[in-house]
Amino acid sequence: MTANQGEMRETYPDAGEAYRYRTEAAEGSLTFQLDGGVAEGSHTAITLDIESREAGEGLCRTESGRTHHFAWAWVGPELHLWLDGALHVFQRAETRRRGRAAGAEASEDVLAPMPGAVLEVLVAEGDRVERNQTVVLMESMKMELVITASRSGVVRRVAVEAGQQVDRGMRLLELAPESDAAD
Amino acid sequence: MTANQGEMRETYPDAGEAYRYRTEAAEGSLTFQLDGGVAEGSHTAITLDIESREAGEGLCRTESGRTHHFAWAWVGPELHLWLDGALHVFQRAETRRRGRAAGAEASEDVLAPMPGAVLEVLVAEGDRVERNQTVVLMESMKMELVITASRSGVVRRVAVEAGQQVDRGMRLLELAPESDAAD
Amino acid sequence: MFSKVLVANRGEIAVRINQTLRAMGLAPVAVYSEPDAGAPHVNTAEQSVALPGSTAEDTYLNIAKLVQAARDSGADAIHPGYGFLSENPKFARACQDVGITFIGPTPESMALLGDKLRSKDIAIAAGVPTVPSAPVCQPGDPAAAEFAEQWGFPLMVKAAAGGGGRGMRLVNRRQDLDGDMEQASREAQAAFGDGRVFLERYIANPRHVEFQVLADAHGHTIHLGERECSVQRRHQKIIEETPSPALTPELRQRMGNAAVALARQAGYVNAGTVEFLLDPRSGDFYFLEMNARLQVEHPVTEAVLGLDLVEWQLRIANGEPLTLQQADIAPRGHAVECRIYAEDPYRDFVPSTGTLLRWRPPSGPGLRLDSGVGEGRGVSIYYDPMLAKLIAWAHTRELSLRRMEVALSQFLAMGVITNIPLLRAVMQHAQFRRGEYDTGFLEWNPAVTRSAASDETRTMARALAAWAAQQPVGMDSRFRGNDGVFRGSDGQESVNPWRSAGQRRLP
Amino acid sequence: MFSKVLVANRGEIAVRINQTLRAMGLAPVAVYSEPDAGAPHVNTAEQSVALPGSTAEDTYLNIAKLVQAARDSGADAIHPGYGFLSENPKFARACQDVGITFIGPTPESMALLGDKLRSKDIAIAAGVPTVPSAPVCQPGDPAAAEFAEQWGFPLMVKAAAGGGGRGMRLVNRRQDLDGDMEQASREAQAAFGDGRVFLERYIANPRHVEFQVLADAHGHTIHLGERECSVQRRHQKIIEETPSPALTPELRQRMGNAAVALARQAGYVNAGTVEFLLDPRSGDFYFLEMNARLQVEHPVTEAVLGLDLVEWQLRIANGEPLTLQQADIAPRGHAVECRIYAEDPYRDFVPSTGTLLRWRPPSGPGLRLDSGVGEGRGVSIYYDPMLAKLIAWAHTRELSLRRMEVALSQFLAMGVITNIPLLRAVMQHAQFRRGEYDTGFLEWNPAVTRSAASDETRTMARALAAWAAQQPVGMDSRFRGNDGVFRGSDGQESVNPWRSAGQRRLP
Repeated sequence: MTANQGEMRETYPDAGEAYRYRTEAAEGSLTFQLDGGVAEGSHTAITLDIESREAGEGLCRTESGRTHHFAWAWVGPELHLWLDGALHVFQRAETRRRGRAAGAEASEDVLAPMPGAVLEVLVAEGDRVERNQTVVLMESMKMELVITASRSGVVRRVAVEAGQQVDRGMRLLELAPESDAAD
Repeated sequence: MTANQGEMRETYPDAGEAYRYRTEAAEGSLTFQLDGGVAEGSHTAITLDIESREAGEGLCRTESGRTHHFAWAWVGPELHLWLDGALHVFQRAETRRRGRAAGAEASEDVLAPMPGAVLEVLVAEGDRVERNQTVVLMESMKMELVITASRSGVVRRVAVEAGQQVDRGMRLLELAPESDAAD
Repeated sequence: MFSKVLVANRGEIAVRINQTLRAMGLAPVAVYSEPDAGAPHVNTAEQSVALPGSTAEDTYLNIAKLVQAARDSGADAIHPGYGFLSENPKFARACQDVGITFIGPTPESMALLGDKLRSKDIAIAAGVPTVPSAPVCQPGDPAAAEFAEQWGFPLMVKAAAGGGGRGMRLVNRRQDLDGDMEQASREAQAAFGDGRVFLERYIANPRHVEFQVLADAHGHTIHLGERECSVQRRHQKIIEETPSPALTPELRQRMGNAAVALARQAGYVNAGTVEFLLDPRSGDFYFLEMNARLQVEHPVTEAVLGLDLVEWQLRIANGEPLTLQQADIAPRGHAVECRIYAEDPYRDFVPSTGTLLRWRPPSGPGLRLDSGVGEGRGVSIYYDPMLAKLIAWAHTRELSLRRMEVALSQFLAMGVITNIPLLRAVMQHAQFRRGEYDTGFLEWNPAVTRSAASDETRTMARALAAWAAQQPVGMDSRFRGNDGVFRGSDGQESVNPWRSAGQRRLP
Repeated sequence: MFSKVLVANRGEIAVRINQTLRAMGLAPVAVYSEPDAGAPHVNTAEQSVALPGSTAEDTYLNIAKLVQAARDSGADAIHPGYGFLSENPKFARACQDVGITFIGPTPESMALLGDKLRSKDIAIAAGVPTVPSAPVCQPGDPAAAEFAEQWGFPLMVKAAAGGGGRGMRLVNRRQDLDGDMEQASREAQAAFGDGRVFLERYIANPRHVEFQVLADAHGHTIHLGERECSVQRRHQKIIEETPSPALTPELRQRMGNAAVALARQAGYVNAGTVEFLLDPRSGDFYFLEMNARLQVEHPVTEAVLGLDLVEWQLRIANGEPLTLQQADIAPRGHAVECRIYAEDPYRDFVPSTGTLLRWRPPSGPGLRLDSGVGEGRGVSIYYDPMLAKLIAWAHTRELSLRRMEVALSQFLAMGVITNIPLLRAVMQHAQFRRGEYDTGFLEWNPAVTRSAASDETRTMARALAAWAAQQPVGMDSRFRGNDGVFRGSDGQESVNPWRSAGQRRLP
């Protein structure tokens, strides 16, 4: 019998709050128990038989005998879990919190919400922008995307130029930290 | 431009003699040249463009523009190469020679020629056997296999028993080294 | 027949054309951009030519490079697939000019049918019903106001040179008419270099039903039945089926005859598709446009008829007579196609990029997969995010939908987000199962674009995530000898930094 | 209809049965031995039961365990697939005894048809030609000598309870007759617990042509056309096709009628196959045996008829009437099946075991894959080495063979040796292409069982091997984030002991 505990957060398909859990594993069987009331839903515990021989792929069986095919892979800090045809993405809660804490202290980035091409950058370094002001125009899959500033501040850096192809999550602009702006 | 050389041996589909080769690589292109007359065949040199992005898989193009899909994997000391639907197996010539040399000095094994079940072991440890004497009966895919000794000698060890499942290449018996037998 | 055919395309359609070419004993020549090096459409060709560049403009849309590649490789014909240059008369003409056969209609047919107004005139001349419209007009034109007066709002403003939703706008109120026309004209000018727009009556919630047509160069034209393509997201089809649950035999016959009449009127040669809007309440249908090329969804027609449309495209382009008669066209069973996109069905269909860490499509009775990707390959931002098409056939509609649903639930794709759960939800949807749907299906049923995981499934997913997070990150078995020992490239054992991911049961 | 069906099998046939069960809305229950944990036939089921043990005897052949698994899981029917217990009357009876429907014929039919002599009597009673034979006799019997006198040598000695080539011997000379009969009898006793043997005339180089039969419980029996299975290795079929190139319409009708008459005479219910030997020179055919189960090669029949044989097996077992009439059976096009074995075609078909380091089957128009394995899975010594079946359909025989050949050349399987190059060589063989072959095909054409790599191909392979040997042994991308950084199970970066195997061009 091996006991374990952890804290995770779902990020896909629905982003959820972090939850704590405990697991107990013995003889090919895993009991999972939500620990603390942080996660919604009526099912808080489950026991599964798990069999896994190939790297990243396995099969689990519930107590009623129902069989489910699953696979997993790490994509950066994300744990992608495929279960019966659907994707579920998790992060360790610590990872996410660490990322956030670091972000709050540093400058704030305006990120590309999807892959595509930059049509136009409407601001320059040093410009003062207001919350919801349009800062970049992008085109992606025949759609025009209007990228707005999430807060007021000063543009510290412009990271892209018109015509450039960008990936999802790529930094378009950097806003100076709040403290800088307040100075 | 990177030059390289080596010595290899084909083991599948046709086992061949070892051959030496030289390669020169530059700008996505590989020139291969058989070096020395050890390998048969009229084609002794070829130049290929090679593109490979996925692990273990790629595409090559001859000077005439013909495109070939290939993949490779190491299976133990064997390099398996898949090319347009057919398998070719190679070993580094050194590897093979090392294995052989070691074998000659040590005792000799009688190996299972294919996977299957041991039906009967006809000899016991310490028995003297003659060349071509039947030592083990196996069954594999509804066929009975008669395993004979490749030389005269004394059975040093019996490694399997009746009813046991064996894999290809698994040791069935060990014959004492020639020198022992001669003593 | 040709001996070597350059396929001026990429992805699943290029692979699919390669398959037919090779089965016919013709050598396919692939072209590929830099991100497509080693892609399946290159691997399945017999010869290949690299096109320098990454964007579509630099590669698959570059007429000069493509024609040069065909000449360099000795190809005597070019198949354009769909999309890219498939309906570009200049490309067809550039092929002609150097004596290379373009597999498709003449440049003249393409130009004619690519113009929404001229193609509408052809339909009218052929006696095919069209959506009532006003001629090309300027904002403020009395003809525009008159048309609006006659038909009321909402109405559509469309680009004459249009396609793909550009330069198209729904006008809801009289006071928006001039502004919307101006905006559409600007968009059309930017997109097509042609700012002409016209007004059209708006058909609310139609069904999209199209007829496949084959015509040879000797004046023989037939249709191969219909495809219903009403499940769309952002005006793009995602699910297609044949037969359409909306058609009666009588309506099928009338629409099929209309499609053939139109193709004849246009002097059309090769495979083409006549698209109609069908008003399911009145049973009225209207000509929408004719696509002068192979259609994405052609496999459902192939499945019920047992034909190879690419084979027929080649034979027709080679001047052979179409030996099929209309009476030979007897569909068997039902087929449905799902387009597998790398996009997030729960976030407004945002495209997803990444590496396909897993790509294990289902297989079995009644299933066909046309795929342009493979495990380990990257999905880039450069091209259309369609990864593959899955086609399910069965002798009844109900069984083909269920086969599709089961197959989707077994489709293991990881590394990018796909629309597979959405497709599965549509297959399970009661309205879709009853065949009662129109082009507004996704808007009427927003629940389909939300995750439907039950509490139990979520708990199971959490449990498996907790379990998986404790597993060592293993090494793939293909880099391990069969004895489980890791070896370096020299075949010698090496230290394995992770525990073996081989045989293992829960700890 | 049943609600839950236990599939008492493994590998591709269990997966294939699961697919149909799920498409029909029935829950498949898988059983599996220890080596089969997590195998595709378990993954595609809705429920599963582990059978302790590894050998077939301990698991898929263990009647008590299987019946218990069905009861424990609440299954109301059992599908036996082919092989294992599919033709075992005791198993069918054990199912009946606990009120579980056995998907197949009655135990009585099975017992009757499993006995070579009794089934021969049925054929004779139905007016179906059989190979002339002597009744069961002992070595030294005057009846044996008399029969040999009448028909000459060579002749066959066969086990009455026989099957799979056991207890079967070709007797070449008079002086061997008694010895061969004794030996066959001993083998038969050992294999079946029944030492009875009989003599039969030897038909030299026949073609193997079989007819698929469907019969419901209400007395309605039809046939679904033939399959030709003459390409065999060690008396086991490896390539099957329909229609047979050996049959004229007239012969097809006569043989089909004979198959139906025989099934009727046997009171047969469910799907079965009547096997014939066909003498291609005389056009005479002889009843060989009737297989009281689903056949490995059933997909070619499904491909040309657009039927699901497993669906019909279930409907018939459920007491439903067979609504198909003989006149409805109109094959369309041509289908060929290749059995993909883990065996070495160049070393006497020795089975090969290992881990499937790569398993990337081809897909596309006209292709169907029934597979029981997946990448990363082990191929063990415990069971039959058949990995999968590839089926190609096209509207002509020539095109279906070429589709198959192209698909085989694209079938990427590594880690075990497979027979794919042999299958490909057969598809390319002029005799096979002309349809002129018999059960001796591989013996007449030993070149097919030798590697046919050209000098140029060998040099290319050597060059690629030299190149590959210099490459680092990479890590699979699925364990790497999309940014190319290796991460441990905690998502943190970790040291990568090998260079990235990602984007790379020659050195």
